[in-house]
Amino acid sequence: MIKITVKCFSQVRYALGIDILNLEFESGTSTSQLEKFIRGKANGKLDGISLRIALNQKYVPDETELQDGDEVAFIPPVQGG
Amino acid sequence: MIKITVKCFSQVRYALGIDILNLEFESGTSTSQLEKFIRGKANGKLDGISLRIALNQKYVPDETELQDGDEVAFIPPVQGG
Amino acid sequence: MVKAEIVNGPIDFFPSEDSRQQDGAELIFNGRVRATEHGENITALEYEQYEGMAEAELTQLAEEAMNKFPIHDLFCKHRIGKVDVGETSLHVSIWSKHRREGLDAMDWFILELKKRVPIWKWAILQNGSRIPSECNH
Amino acid sequence: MVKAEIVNGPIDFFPSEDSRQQDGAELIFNGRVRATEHGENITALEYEQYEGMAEAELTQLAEEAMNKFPIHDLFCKHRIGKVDVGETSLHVSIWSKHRREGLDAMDWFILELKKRVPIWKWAILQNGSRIPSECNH
Repeated sequence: MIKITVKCFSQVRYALGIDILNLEFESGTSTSQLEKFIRGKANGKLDGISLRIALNQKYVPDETELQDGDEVAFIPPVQGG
Repeated sequence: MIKITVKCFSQVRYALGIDILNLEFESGTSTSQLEKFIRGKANGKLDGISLRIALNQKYVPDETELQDGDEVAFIPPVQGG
Repeated sequence: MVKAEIVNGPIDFFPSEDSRQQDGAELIFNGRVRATEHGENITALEYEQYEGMAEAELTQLAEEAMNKFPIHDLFCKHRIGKVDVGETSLHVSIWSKHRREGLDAMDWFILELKKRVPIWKWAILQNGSRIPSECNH
Repeated sequence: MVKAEIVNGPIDFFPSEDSRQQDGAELIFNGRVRATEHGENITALEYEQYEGMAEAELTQLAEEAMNKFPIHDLFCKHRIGKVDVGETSLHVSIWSKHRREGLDAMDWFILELKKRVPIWKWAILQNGSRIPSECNH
């Protein structure tokens, strides 16, 4: 099993009602599997919202294997400026 | 006869060695005739230098008839900024 | 050289200076909060960030701009937290030899910032309520 | 609104301000004197103007920019006389709703200024001599 921290921002936090999730998954779980899990928890509230994946504070391709201790964030469209 | 003031700047002043010329011409003289006269006085020092014509501090087409009391400047390429 | 900071509170602008020898162009952009978002009157925006990643992305973006355009310096600050109408949320200062590369770099930098830097905003309405903002020009 | 001035002496910059309600973009350009012209080291540029016409053309150009681009304000000052290396010869400040029109207006305004406003420059070399400058970027 691997421990994963998911940080939630903006629409993701709004949809899940939480800032941080501490989760456990089987080894070999990928970021896209985690995204499906998170979207499931949102009960449709993230439908139609594109999410980019940040792994340990860097953008990564969707299909990246997670490691124990990873910090993941699903980044909804950003709005800086 | 009409009296014309010619103000000289930058390369024109440099070529003619003077700031202001007070001249008299026959009625009906045009800006392009005045330009020929000025280029003649410069002894070739204005050859190859394009000059735009300002009449009473506004750009005008080359072939504009001069009036008594007009202020004319032959504007070499400008260099502001 | 690059400076990139996320600040919580009013932005101190980078100083304008007369001592540079080879920078013919100083270009400064201040992005400010407007009083309307999607036709609704607001009193402020509230910016949230992904702490750590926002500053890292901003820094990396500034470095990419330095590699992409022949500019000498790119300094930027993005404010987070509550920013009242009229106040500056984004301050960018670019020094270059000529203006062309400064204008191009400014254009590119802000466009990319709005795509990549993990910062989000909420609109604070006149009645005090706080709603997600969808506007991103 | 337009402000356009020719000034003889150091330029006081137009104030940055936090009180505007609908201007999301403040863009400032300072054109500064570089230490080299055509590979020659210089200590200053000396700008001459066609007095009267230079300010009139600058004003008209600013008004044309206001008509051509959806900007709210264009303020500019051009310095004449001796301008030391590093100092600002041209200061332009544009306020607009979004940055796009501000960047476009700045680009166009400076390009046109360099074609039309009757101002010329002379380079002052390190040995004190004064030569015509041909550089016009």
